[in-house]
Amino acid sequence: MAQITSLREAVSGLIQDGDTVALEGFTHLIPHAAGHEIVRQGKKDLTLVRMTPDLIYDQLIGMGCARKLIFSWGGNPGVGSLHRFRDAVENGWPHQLEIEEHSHSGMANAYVAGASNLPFALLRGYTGSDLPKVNPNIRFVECPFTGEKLAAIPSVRPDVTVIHAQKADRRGNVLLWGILGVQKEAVLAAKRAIVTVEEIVDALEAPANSCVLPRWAVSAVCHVPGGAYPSYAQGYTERDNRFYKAWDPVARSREGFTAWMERHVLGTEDFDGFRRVLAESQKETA
Amino acid sequence: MAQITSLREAVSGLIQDGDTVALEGFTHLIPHAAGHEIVRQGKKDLTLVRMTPDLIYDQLIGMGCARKLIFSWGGNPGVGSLHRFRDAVENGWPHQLEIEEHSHSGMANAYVAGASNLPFALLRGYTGSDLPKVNPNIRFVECPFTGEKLAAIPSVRPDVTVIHAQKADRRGNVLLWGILGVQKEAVLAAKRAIVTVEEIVDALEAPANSCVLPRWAVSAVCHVPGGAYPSYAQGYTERDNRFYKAWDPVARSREGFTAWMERHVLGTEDFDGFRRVLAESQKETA
Amino acid sequence: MTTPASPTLDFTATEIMTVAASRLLRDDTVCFVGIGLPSTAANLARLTHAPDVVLIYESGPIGAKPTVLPLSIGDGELALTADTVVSTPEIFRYWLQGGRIDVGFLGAAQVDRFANINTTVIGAYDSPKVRLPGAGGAPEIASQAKEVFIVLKQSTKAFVGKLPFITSAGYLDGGDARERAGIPGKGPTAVITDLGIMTPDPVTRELTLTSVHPGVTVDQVREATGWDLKVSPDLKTTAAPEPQELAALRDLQARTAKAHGQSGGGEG
Amino acid sequence: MTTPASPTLDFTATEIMTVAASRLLRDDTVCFVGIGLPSTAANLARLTHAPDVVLIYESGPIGAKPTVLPLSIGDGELALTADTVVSTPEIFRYWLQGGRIDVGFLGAAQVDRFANINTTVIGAYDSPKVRLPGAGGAPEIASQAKEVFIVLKQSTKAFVGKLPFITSAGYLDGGDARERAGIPGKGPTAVITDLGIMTPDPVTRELTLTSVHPGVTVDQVREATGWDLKVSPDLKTTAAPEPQELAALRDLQARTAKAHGQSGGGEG
Repeated sequence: MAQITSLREAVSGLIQDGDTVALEGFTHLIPHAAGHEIVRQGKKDLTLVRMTPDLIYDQLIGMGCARKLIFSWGGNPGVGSLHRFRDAVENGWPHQLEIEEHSHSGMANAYVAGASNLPFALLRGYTGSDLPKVNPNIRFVECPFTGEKLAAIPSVRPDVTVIHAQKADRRGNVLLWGILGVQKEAVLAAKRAIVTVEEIVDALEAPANSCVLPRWAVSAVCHVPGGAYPSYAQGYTERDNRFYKAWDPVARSREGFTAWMERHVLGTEDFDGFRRVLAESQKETA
Repeated sequence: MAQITSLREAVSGLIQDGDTVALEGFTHLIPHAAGHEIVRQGKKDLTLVRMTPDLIYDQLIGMGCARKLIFSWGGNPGVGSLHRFRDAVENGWPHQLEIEEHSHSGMANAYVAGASNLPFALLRGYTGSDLPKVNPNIRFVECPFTGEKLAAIPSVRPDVTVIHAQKADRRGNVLLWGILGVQKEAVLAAKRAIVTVEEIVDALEAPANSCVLPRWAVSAVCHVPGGAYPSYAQGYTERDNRFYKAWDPVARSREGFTAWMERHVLGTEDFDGFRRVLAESQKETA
Repeated sequence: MTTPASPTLDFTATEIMTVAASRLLRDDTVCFVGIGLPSTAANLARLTHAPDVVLIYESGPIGAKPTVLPLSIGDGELALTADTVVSTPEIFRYWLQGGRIDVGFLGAAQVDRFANINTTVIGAYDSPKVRLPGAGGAPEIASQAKEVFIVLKQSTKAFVGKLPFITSAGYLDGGDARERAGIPGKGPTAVITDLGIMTPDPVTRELTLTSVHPGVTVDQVREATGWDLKVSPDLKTTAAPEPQELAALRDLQARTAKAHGQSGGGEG
Repeated sequence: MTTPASPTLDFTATEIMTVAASRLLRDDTVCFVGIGLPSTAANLARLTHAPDVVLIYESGPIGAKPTVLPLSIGDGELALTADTVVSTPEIFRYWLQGGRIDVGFLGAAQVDRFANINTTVIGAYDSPKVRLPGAGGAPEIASQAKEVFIVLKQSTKAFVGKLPFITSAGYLDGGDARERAGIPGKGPTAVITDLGIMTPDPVTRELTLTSVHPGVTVDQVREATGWDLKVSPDLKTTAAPEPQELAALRDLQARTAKAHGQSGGGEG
């Protein structure tokens, strides 16, 4: 049953070192504030799951929070590489990072299977790709009716899923809309779920058949307006494309990255603090 | 690509004798007008698929259109038995009816698998039930990761799916809302799809993330206001509960049923005609 | 309306069955509701002691709060009052199979001494004496809800020693047969009838009469049961419906009758 | 802006690549669009000769009609202009795997002579020289769309004789290898670059240069290719962009730059 609480409390109470954690959001609604809070609290040995580990995971990986990454596309969308992710994979900095690599279809199906309490996902996939050669978790099963060979991959069942959404009501029911990605499945596949929201309202006023996560399917709801920044929340904020471009030089060097994280994340109390310091540093470079 | 056409043309052009046909709608949006048109055109040897073969399939079975029925719950909701369905199964009238029987979960998963172009559906199901003893299409597979035993049933892949929806636009894009049942999956699992609608509008004005079937996923759109009667279309019509109750005595005897179908369905040109004659016969019995 | 449970009582046998069933639902419970008696009992709970019970119907509504009882599993009232309406596959896949249902609330045509349910056929499957509607959602509700309540009227036709067909699993052959079959949920923890309440013996899992409704004798219950019904040494008498329970139930049924021209629903 | 394809021409190499790619999309085609160059080309087609092309993005929008180019695969503009937005699992399960996509429009880091795609690593998988972003949606788009167009700039780094890693299948080892592997879609029917267009030989399935862009020589294309590129005996010269094509493309990019402060997107 959802508790309405601070993000600090939610991360500290619900995410343990060693957990499997999925922070989801497909370009839209990426829970950046929660990612920062995980960094601030120095969580360790996490198995991070995410279809598109973009800046949010570049930061978590570069800060040494991750032991393993399960993913399907790791880049800075529209810009290029994730330098911290690459440094971890290519050079083992700050430490070795185990990777389990899938296609988007595989990951999406694995979340669906997790939400459905199935041990594996069944799909037509990976045919002709070298991915099954490097990922022993891509196997093949036979249809008991036609004999066809189909791909099978383990379900994703995170200990904790974290998402950002537009609205919650005062009881903790959550509404999101627009580009939904795999968030509903990621929440329902997880043992615990943290949702940061743009606003908390008296009544959701959800249209028919919209994406609602009832309060009893969520562990914590945290009011963090703008908490997807530099990603966006449709109807509330715009994507800051400049930030994505500016991230590229920041993350290129270990020193530059570390200094940036120390000033903007470790040196701030919360996401509001981060936004204030970021505004200052953006003024400096402008 | 959707053609906007008459229901008569759609049924005559798209449904062939011997086809596997799913008319779906979960209490809400049952395509009764289309069912009548199938009866009027004397379609034969159909494999009828439907989770809840209620009055619409009682009529098709009693009129001899069906060779086989794939289903999970066959009753008159809130009233009792489907007498024509029972007479076919218990006594082979008007001829033998082959049945393939599932649970709702099985059927729902089989539609999902069909829409996903998978040969079979994977679910946790049927455990402890006698259904697998009487349905050879319920089998079990092993998880290649955990060794767990899971149920497997063949996908539903109809030749034609028929549904009723609230709205289409002039290009044939379809919008439905409220209780959605398995209609989207049933349409996407099928080779061809017929949609009857309450109204055809200039613009759908679909809310974010609503259930839209794009025109290129639909074969024919037919304007049949009230075409779900005695079922309903939320926002347009109300369910006629009296009709469901009145059906029970009509369908109890072969003679009563046949006379009713001859007068109300075979003796009418189309669904408007049916509604007119029904109003007359209701006045007589009132 | 059925006949009064006893000439001296001011409630009917159906009313106490419904009230007794509703009392088992606790607040904040997530309940997968069958249409008919289960739906009446679950909504009564919501309108009395369990305002935050979450009602899920297999047609798709999650968190339905109907003001009148639905006559069908897909009444518009369920959609209009729900927190959200999802597809039927999603209900079965993410919410039921996903392990998020606390209580499955089922009706039945027949039950046996181990609370297995038949809703398929009377007689042989291939040449049935009576073809019943079939499984519906029950096999997976019975196996995957964390626990199950069954509500039906008691008679020797309904309470039979051996079922012609097990549609939905209770405790199978009793003992640990259910666990051995790998069925996850706890199974039926109560069968509520118009005469009393039966609960499974903790070891044998055989249904045992643990409560009789006011004005009902143990012999009456045994006579309405198709096997030699065990009776708990600790037999209770069900508390009579409180005035506010009865008032809420009758209001609900009056509203329903006014809206629909009949009182609320049978199977399905 | 890249350099002009030739000093005497009034369009750039990127522009003719985009225009040539866009021309391959026919009206009413259902197209699964990758971000970056494929998205630019697909939207140009929609704004010129194929107003009813249906654009599907893996983030969920179906029938997107953006007025400015998306910089990310999940831009709000895609959602706001779409016929509907579904979940990402639904995109991959019902629409792509369901067999409803006519054309998959992909970018790539590297392709080989049989139009296989690498977007995973340069070097060994376990100790990569360059770790690329990875598969994304491409393996299943490449196998399940009815046909595939690949658009990327031509260079010996990108067009390599043997890929270090096959992320997404083209024709595998050529000939009928793709069919033998049980891959349903027809595969890549065109690779469009800034220099020309390559299509698979009908028998060997080896990419063959079938068109060079105006001002480009065959030798230039061969020099930019990491294997001994076959040239069609029937080699064409790509028609230069029509003024209305160029105008539409430049308008689109100007609107995009104004809205986003940059022109439209790279991979991702």
